[in-house]
Amino acid sequence: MEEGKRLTCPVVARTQAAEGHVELILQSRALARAVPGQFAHILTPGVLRRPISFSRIESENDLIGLLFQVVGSGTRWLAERSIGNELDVLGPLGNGFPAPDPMKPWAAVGGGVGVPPLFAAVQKWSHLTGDRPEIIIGARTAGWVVMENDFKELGIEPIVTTDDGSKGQKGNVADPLSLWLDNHNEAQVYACGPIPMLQAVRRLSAGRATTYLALEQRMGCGIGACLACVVPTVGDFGLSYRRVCTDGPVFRGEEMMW
Amino acid sequence: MEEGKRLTCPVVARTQAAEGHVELILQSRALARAVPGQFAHILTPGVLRRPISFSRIESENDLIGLLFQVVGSGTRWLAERSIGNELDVLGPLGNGFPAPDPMKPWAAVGGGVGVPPLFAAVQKWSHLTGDRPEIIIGARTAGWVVMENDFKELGIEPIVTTDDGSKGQKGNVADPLSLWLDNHNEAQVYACGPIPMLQAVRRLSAGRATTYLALEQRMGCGIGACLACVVPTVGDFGLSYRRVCTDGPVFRGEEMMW
Amino acid sequence: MVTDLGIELPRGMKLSNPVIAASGTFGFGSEYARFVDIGALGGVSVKGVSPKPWLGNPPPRVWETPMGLLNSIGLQNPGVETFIEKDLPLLRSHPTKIIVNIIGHTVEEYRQVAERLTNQDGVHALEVNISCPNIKEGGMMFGQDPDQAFAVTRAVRDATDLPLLVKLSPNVTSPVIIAQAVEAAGADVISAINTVLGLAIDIGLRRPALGGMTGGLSGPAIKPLALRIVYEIAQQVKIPIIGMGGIQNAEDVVEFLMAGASAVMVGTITFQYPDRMNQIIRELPDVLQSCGFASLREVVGVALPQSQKSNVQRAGVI
Amino acid sequence: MVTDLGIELPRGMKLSNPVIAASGTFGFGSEYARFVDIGALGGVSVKGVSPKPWLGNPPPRVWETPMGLLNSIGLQNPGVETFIEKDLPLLRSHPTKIIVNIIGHTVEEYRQVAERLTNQDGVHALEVNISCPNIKEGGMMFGQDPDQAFAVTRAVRDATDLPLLVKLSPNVTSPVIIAQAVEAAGADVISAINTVLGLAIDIGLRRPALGGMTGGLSGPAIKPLALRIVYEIAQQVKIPIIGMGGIQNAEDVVEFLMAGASAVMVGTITFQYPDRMNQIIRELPDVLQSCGFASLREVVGVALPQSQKSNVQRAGVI
Ligand SMILES: Cc1cc2nc3c(=O)[nH]c(=O)nc-3n(C[C@H](O)[C@H](O)[C@H](O)COP(=O)(O)OP(=O)(O)OC[C@H]3O[C@@H](n4cnc5c(N)ncnc54)[C@H](O)[C@@H]3O)c2cc1C
Ligand SMILES: Cc1cc2nc3c(=O)[nH]c(=O)nc-3n(C[C@H](O)[C@H](O)[C@H](O)COP(=O)(O)OP(=O)(O)OC[C@H]3O[C@@H](n4cnc5c(N)ncnc54)[C@H](O)[C@@H]3O)c2cc1C
Ligand SMILES: Cc1cc2nc3c(=O)[nH]c(=O)nc-3n(C[C@H](O)[C@H](O)[C@H](O)COP(=O)(O)O)c2cc1C
Ligand SMILES: Cc1cc2nc3c(=O)[nH]c(=O)nc-3n(C[C@H](O)[C@H](O)[C@H](O)COP(=O)(O)O)c2cc1C
Ligand code: FES
Ligand code: FES
Repeated sequence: MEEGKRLTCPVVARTQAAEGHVELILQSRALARAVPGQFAHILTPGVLRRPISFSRIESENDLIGLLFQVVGSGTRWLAERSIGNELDVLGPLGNGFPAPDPMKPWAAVGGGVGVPPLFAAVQKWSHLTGDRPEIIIGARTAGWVVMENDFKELGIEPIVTTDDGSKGQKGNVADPLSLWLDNHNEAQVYACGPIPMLQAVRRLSAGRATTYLALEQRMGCGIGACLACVVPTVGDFGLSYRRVCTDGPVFRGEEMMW
Repeated sequence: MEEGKRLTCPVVARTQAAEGHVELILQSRALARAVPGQFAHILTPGVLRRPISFSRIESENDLIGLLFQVVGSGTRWLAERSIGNELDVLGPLGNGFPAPDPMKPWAAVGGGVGVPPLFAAVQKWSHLTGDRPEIIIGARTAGWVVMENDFKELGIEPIVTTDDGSKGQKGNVADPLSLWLDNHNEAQVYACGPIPMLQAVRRLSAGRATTYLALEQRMGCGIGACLACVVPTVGDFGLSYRRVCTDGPVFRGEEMMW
Repeated sequence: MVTDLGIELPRGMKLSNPVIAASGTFGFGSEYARFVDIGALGGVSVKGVSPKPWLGNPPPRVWETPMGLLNSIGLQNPGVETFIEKDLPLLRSHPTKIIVNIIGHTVEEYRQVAERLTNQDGVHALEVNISCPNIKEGGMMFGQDPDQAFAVTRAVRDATDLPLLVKLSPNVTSPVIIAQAVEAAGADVISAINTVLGLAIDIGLRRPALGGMTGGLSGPAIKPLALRIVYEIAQQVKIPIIGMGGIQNAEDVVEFLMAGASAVMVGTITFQYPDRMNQIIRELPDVLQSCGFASLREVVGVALPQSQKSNVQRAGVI
Repeated sequence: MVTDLGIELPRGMKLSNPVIAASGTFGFGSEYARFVDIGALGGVSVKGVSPKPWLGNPPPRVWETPMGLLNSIGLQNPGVETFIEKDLPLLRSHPTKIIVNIIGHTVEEYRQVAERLTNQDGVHALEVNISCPNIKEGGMMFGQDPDQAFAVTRAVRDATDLPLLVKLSPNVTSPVIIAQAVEAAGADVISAINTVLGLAIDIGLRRPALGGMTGGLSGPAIKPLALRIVYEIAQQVKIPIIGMGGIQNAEDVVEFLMAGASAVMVGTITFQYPDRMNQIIRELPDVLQSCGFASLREVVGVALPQSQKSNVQRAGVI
């Protein structure tokens, strides 16, 4: 995997990805060699950098995407960047998803801003697998569904769920995933989203599919030095806290202790 | 004197007044009713507002000037404002200079960014006095002399001094002031600048002229509530700390206890 | 929607809302009258008042730090007689609660000024300042030792039947021990916190930036420290707490309430935004609403460890 | 022009310059190797190490505050044996001074880990952490009481002849009393300060934001508090002080030196700007020059009250 560096990357495009969601496209040769699931740790005016996953990775033209929801001061500042502004980025960081096993059925399940890293994975690997991957994307409400069209442009029709039923199936991603798992054996499930969603994915997949979960945690350094970004995992002697920034963000479902 | 208010004032012009010195012209009916020597307390990104005197007051067209040296974060931010930006200002604040006695000789002595409030005074009152006022302006070096041309445009040739002799007389404002005082009786001297300069003005004028000194002090509220901005003055029972923001900025020389 | 922001503190002290101007940042009230709707505030705590006039510390008296403000005013004030004669009449014309912050060099001075202010028309409560870091004798000294904190509080308690706030210093190993001492001595309310003892160096002048050398740090920088102290005290005393330190907006107020404060004071931000307290009061109902609360009462202490919440609810006469 | 930034601390510990990476913010050193020129640093203080592995506190472990950072790591570490086996070899490949920050639940644990690290190739000094606010037993407890601070320091002193730094807590009424206790117990250097005990509330979740509830505040917000403590201690102890808390740039370093510190540590800012320490070291000569100093030695303690300067000069083996 590419070793992260400190980079200065120009913004070359900016789109309103959904209500309160922005996607910035950065030009960077180094970042464009990232693996889906890796992230950038971005300097914003606060005391800490902000971690954002790559929403797309186009190594042919040295472009990557950052798709984020505006939730606080850092993402608000990021959303105000425009073409020509430069971002100070550490990246690519962390361990991304493994390439899917081409012989096994593959599903990608994303909730909210968990969708972007899955799109990057599907964009990179969907041609590898015999069947196209099953894509299930959930959001709170219709206005917050992201990257649906990007999947369509890859020729894949995602299943969309919304909590309030304003788009796609009413409910969350668990129902369609459960259905899919019933019909696929020895499957592999890639997921990213809120913890309760990931817990559901793990529970549903247990004994039926290998799960790779991309986690979030509040970070300090982003590079493994401060032990801020830990999540509870199963260690040799019980609970063991491991770092999202360098041991993850992608963990296997059975590694998690929740 | 005009009661200060909280105002939002657009920047209508910006000029590079000297090396590292900027003058902003704001449009504001309320500020343009200020008395020379009063100041504006300006919101900048820091925790405190920044006090700046009015460098010119043009009540006919509702314009005032703020001429400042870039010395830190607040003035740097102010220097980056451009036409159309708005400033959040409390003002006009403080007690300005009294109108000069038209019957008495008048000198205005300014050092560095002490010059602007004196220009505002001369601009307003120079036609009142029989003789034109004597203007003495000092600076560290030639590049930092401010408002010389503004005085010339009023038809007054200022005496310029610089510490390094790079412009005008080498030395400080004390020598020309001393000379002038030797030739004028019952004079009135208006001064603004660094403390050592004001002390020299007071010493030279003692017994010969009435002095009005415009002082600076680090401020909190700017409106008399916090007692931050005090200077040592002669009180009924000895030392008494009085507020630059509301008891000043203009004090009579003999009021000071230094 | 929370429509009633009113709270009731001990001895029948009713505030229209929980937002009070912090002592020393709001003068004697009238200075800010043309910038602020004083009548809409929950209360005003005036600048510290002593029996005789105090000179205060040499300037400079303020210095900006990262998201903070160091001050070394040294409690310059005209003395209680001038306050009663000149400032109180102006102040009491506003329909708000007036809390007089009191200060002395000795226990006896605290007692004197408390006595003098009792039964003055317009004085609704006293706030005993045992935590000013900017004076050599008195002030913080009393707030750093539980026995002395007890002694001052008891002396003032004996001198007045006004609601008694005691304002604590953060510059101690255990704020809880001081809080318990003043509770035992008869304080009705704890104000927490006063400023944090700090220093800045003017590297150009090669000396401390403030005339008084060290100073008191206020502003957003100290908010986490202030919240921690409120949270600790709320678990160990039964009387209500007025929280303060770095409040900038209605969300910050909610943090203090959740940590166990029944009301708040707002100081340094007023220098930047004179009308911010009014704005906070206007926005508080919406913020409470968006956090899912139906009344102010429910919020107080909700972030405390489970077993402690009842304490606050008992205390919370709100 | 100041060209020599070298300083010498007691027991012959020579640093190429006074800028050291602060414990806990720089891991075991090698994590930052590709972002920082580690060899150019005055030293590196590694993450706190205990005799056995520690689990640390539940997440979330960090929270941003106005110009500050709250953390509740809880000293997760792999234990001294793994440190010696895995981390030390990588770290000692860099030509800098390695300071190992040590921690224990009991005096005996501090002694054990100190003993184990003595005579390890590449360990140049120990920093006794008696000030971590994030663990229930040990840590700050020892740093809040002069007798316990003395006991820990003495036990470690007896176990090692390495240069001994003792890191103090700001969360005390009198840092001077603790400083004097550790000086009397044989500390060679005082590190001041560790983080300030603080709290934040996640108002959406209605609970403390950190998994460990309270946390330690670092970053620019605490600089005035840190400077005040250095300034107080420098007037009352003779051993050198390494100052820290909120340093962002070379000017901040000069403030600490003027307040009486002989060297500094830099922590939180590294998260934003990994190479900021390198930049500070490059810029320090110019800043000293522009303040009119010809050597580092002249700067130390220059802002202290006149009578105290000699103390520091005596202490300042720089
Ligand atoms: C590996 C990783 C990948 C991520 N990828 C994306 C993405 O692709 N798109 C996206 O919208 N969001 C993503 N997030 C979440 C994103 O980091 C936060 O939304 C963002 O940091 C919020 O910053 P803020 O200043 O706007 O919010 P504030 O609440 O003001 O931030 C305050 C502090 O909390 C931290 N923080 C707040 N929310 C989170 C969170 N959910 N996870 C981690 N730290 C948080 C911030 O980084 C900051 O330090 C990712 C997080 C991680 C750890
Ligand atoms: C009544 C009055 C009128 C003034 N008029 C002018 C003017 O017309 N032109 C001009 O260039 N300057 C003037 N000054 C000085 C001006 O206020 C400061 O230069 C400015 O505040 C510096 O801010 P900063 O953020 O750039 O500097 P910083 O050093 O970063 O400021 C830090 C803090 O110190 C305060 N401060 C720094 N220097 C001074 C100072 N000399 N006086 C008061 N506070 C200071 C700042 O306001 C701020 O609170 C005046 C000051 C006063 C009190
Ligand atoms: C300039 C200034 C003067 C102060 N004077 C007093 C005072 O006289 N009495 C007092 O109890 N507190 C005084 N304080 C402390 C404040 O009341 C308050 O406790 C502190 O500033 C924290 O709140 P803040 O961060 O909102 O300002 C003063 C604070 C400042 C900034
Ligand atoms: C995430 C984090 C972890 C820390 N861990 C330790 C530690 O293990 N041992 C220690 O003595 N100090 C530790 N500290 C305190 C720092 O070493 C330093 O004293 C403090 O952060 C102040 O400096 P700063 O403001 O430059 O960060 C830690 C600080 C942070 C932010
Ligand atoms: S963020 Fe520092 S170890 Fe992960
Ligand atoms: S600045 Fe507050 S009284 Fe003058």
